[in-house]
Amino acid sequence: MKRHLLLFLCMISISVFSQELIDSTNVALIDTAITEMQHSGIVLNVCDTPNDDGTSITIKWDINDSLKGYLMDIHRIHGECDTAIALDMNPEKGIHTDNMVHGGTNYMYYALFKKDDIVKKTDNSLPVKAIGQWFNKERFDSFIVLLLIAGAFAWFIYLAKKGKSFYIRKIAGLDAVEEAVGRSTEMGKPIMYLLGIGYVTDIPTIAGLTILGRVAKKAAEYDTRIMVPSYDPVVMTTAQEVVKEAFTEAGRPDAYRKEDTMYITQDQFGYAAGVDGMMMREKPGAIFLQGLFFAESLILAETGYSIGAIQIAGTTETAQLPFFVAACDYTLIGEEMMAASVYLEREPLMLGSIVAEDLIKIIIVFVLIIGFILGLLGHGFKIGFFTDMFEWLVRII
Amino acid sequence: MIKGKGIPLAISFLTGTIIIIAFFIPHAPFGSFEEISLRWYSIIAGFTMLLGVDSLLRLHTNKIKRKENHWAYSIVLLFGFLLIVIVGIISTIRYGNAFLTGSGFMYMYDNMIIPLQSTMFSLLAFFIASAAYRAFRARNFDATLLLITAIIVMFGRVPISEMISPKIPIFTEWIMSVPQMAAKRGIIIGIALGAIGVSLRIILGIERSYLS
Amino acid sequence: MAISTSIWIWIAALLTLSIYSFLYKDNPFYKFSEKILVGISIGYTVSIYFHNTIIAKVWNPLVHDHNFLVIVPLILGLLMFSRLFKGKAYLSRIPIAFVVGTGCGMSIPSSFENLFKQVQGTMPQVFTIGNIIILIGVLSTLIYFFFSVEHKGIIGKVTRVGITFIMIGFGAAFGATIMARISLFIGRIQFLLGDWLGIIS
Amino acid sequence: MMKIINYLDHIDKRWIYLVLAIAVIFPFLFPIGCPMKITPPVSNMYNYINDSIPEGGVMLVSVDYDPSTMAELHPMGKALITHCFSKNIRVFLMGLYPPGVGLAQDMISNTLEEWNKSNPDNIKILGNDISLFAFVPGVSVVILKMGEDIRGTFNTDAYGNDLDSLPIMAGVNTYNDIDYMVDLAGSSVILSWIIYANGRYNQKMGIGTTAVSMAEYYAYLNSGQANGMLGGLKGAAEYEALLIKNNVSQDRNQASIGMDAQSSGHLTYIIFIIVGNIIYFIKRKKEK
Repeated sequence: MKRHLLLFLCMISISVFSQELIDSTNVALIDTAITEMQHSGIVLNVCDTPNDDGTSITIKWDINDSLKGYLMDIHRIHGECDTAIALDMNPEKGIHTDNMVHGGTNYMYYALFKKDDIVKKTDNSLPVKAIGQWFNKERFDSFIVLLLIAGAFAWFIYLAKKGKSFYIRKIAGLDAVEEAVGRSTEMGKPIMYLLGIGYVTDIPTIAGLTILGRVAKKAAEYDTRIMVPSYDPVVMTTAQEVVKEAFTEAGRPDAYRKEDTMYITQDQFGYAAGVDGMMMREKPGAIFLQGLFFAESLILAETGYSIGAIQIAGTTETAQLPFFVAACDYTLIGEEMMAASVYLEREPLMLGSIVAEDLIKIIIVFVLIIGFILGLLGHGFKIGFFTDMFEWLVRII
Repeated sequence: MIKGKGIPLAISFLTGTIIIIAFFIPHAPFGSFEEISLRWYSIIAGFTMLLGVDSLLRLHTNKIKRKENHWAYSIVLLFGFLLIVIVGIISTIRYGNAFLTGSGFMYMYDNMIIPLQSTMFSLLAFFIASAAYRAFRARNFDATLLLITAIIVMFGRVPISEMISPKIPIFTEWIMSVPQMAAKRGIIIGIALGAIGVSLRIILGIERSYLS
Repeated sequence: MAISTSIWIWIAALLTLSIYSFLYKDNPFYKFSEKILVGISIGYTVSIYFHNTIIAKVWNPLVHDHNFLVIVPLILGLLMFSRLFKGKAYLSRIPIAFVVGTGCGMSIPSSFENLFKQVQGTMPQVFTIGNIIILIGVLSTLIYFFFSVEHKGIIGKVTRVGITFIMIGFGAAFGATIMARISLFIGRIQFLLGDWLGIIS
Repeated sequence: MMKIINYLDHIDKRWIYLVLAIAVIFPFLFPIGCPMKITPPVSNMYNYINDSIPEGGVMLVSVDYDPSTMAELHPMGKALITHCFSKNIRVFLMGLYPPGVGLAQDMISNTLEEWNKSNPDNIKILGNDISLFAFVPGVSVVILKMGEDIRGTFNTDAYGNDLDSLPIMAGVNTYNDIDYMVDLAGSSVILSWIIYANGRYNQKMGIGTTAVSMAEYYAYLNSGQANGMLGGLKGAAEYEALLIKNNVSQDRNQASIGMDAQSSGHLTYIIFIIVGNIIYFIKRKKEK
């Protein structure tokens, strides 16, 4: 992504830049006419920029001490047209990319090195064309991993479709859902479910919404109120639908109360204050905090603790997790939260995808162990062969 | 048909897969897909934000109309909103760019948003104090470990600890750069895999709660 | 230094104090400052969005470059508002699907980069006890996140080590976060006592 | 006994707030002056600026934070600018996000006023010795573009003056002309600077970041991608201590005083956690 952005911006900057520089280019050329032109021993190596869409050419040259203190101009020749593509560069970079070329056309390049009134010129380079590539070789490793992951996903989903059942380990915080809902019911108190301050497009919010579906179903089965104060209007309407569907699934569509999923305000601390007030008034027996939380996490968790509710929290924000761990009864940490919907739903296809994730983890564990052993033998015991193997492994990663 | 989830699911599938494919193919037209969809993404996602702002403003105008409790504060909120927008427009006209230093817009930013926001966040220092006293309990082994580490780190990061023993800050740095780093790496790898998992489930249409 | 004579400093100081008054109890001063903060900051966010996105990515391409393709995201964005109309809310699924789909598509390659970076970072170039502990920590934390294996026997013991690392990590992050919050409070005190009252220099 | 425990357990929150407020404000009025040990990442940065940048050299400071982390990062910027003034190094400030530009402006007016008051024989002027680039959206794109052409990237300074008209710009075109750069930020934008400015253009750089983010950047110090780091208020305080030690500035500054307050604040938290848990355990024992 950054590559493309960069390319795009370089193009803009150079287009703006090159127009402005037409006059100064002429000046530079006049200079070269007056002073005696020396020949420089430098050779420009030009080639198509690899792994791009065919709109750039890379120019390289060797750096040596004879260039110290010189400034460098690079010119592109296309037919009769001689354009300066870079002016007054420091030659020590050794590389320049020309992003203003058309694919499939032949170009030649030469450079001028200037210091005071000495100007040295290189020979014209060999003609070169920019060609777009169909595969980005730098991303070959990512491609392999993608194939692996996609393959693992496909395989386990296929197995799941064929009826194989998968095991999923106990997640304490999720087993407590039943207990929390049950206890709220016994005490005759409502349940509160907070989705945090994310939008419906944030992955943790989506994970929170799926967990909400399961919790709401439990609440419907126990015939307990579930309140969902929301931060964002789209999240709110989505949550309404999710709760409604859950109540219908549980066979209690009559018990669904739309007004229990309400909009508070789209303002971080205003939301925290609003929810705080609601907690103090309604005294929920169980509070779920599942979604994207930031600084308000602590305010919410502390109030929840002070009213004695069972609290089950979960987020991917590592800075907020410690507060949840310290103040809540159960906390879903990072990936646990993303897997929670699968855990609660136990749908075979979803289970398959979790097993696939685990397979990748096993591969990572092995790579780390192999890397460690190679590193130990190579760098620790200085065995050249293993050093090379280690370097190779690090490089491909 | 249009009311169902079919079309949206297809859109998620197509956009998701095209972007993944484009990641590996620099050749036109794929090369520019990522950049275009990123631009579109920021335009559309901005509307989600606008929708929220719209709801918020609507909530407060309704409060004023119905003269609900504390409706006067809603006027304050609307006033603040209109004020900065108007100042922003005036600054844009006068300076060509509202973000130039010295424009009224930046003046409001520097002297109202900066102090108010940082004060608001600093309130958390107090809430943490009360939570430290009332809610952070060593209720089990994990929580105990967490609190002890927290105490060591808090203590090791201030100069007083050096007066007691110069080893304390060194130990704190070690906690930060070794066990902390290890746990963080593990969690990040987990989250990255989890995100890939959720993304694939969404692209493949297994996960669809967000379309409710 | 003496007490400030700048009107802006007075405004900032009074707003700061009225926010702190909340610690005693909720009161009209706090409510006033809080509402003005919300009003101004959403106004500011909207202005930023307008400047950085609408002008730079919609208006300029449309008017100067005649790139009419940007009308598509504009319409998709407007569809988001169909949420507000009963019976038409389903239309908003289309932009949501686009945004979620794009987000997921982009998160996969960027998650890869994250993965590679973290794995590479764990491969030690030099052998110190610290590096070995990091390796053990990463492995055990990772095994804690295994979902398809029961945490019993050896795996159970390893995950126990993993959770220990996680808790130490959280404790450290916790301490660091507290440090940041108190720094903010210190900043405000410096402003009140220094810039405003001029008691300290 | 149990009565006290019960009282402490249900104590009004406001007493807790009051104790914390007193603990933090007290050191401002009656400074303690904790001794400061200078850590290597800080002294490395100080020494580099002190010894390796020639007189008339150029330093760039990017202000990429917002008010929420300003208390930690603002003093760093001020200390760096004061140091550069004393060595007659030209300082450029910039911000990749709009808030940063506002904060940088505040930093400039503050340091200029203070410096010119205490050093009437070496007056520093905006536009000659220090300058602030205009805000340009694009973040990593801006970093990259600066490697090609700084004037073309910004065009004007933040006050609307044409860059070509400023004396401070003499000979400044790309990163090659900048001797050192420090990024002050509490977010991952530091990585963009490391990857693009250092990685692609070999810009020598240092990091100034919050206490929270410090741990993330050790790796880049080890690898040499950055040669110094200021972490949190403590990093800033250490830098100030170095300035005082070398007679660049006379009195203890913002961060150093803040450090006393930070110490007593931390101790208060620790006491709260311990007392709170003692109460918790006594009550739990009684309940059993």
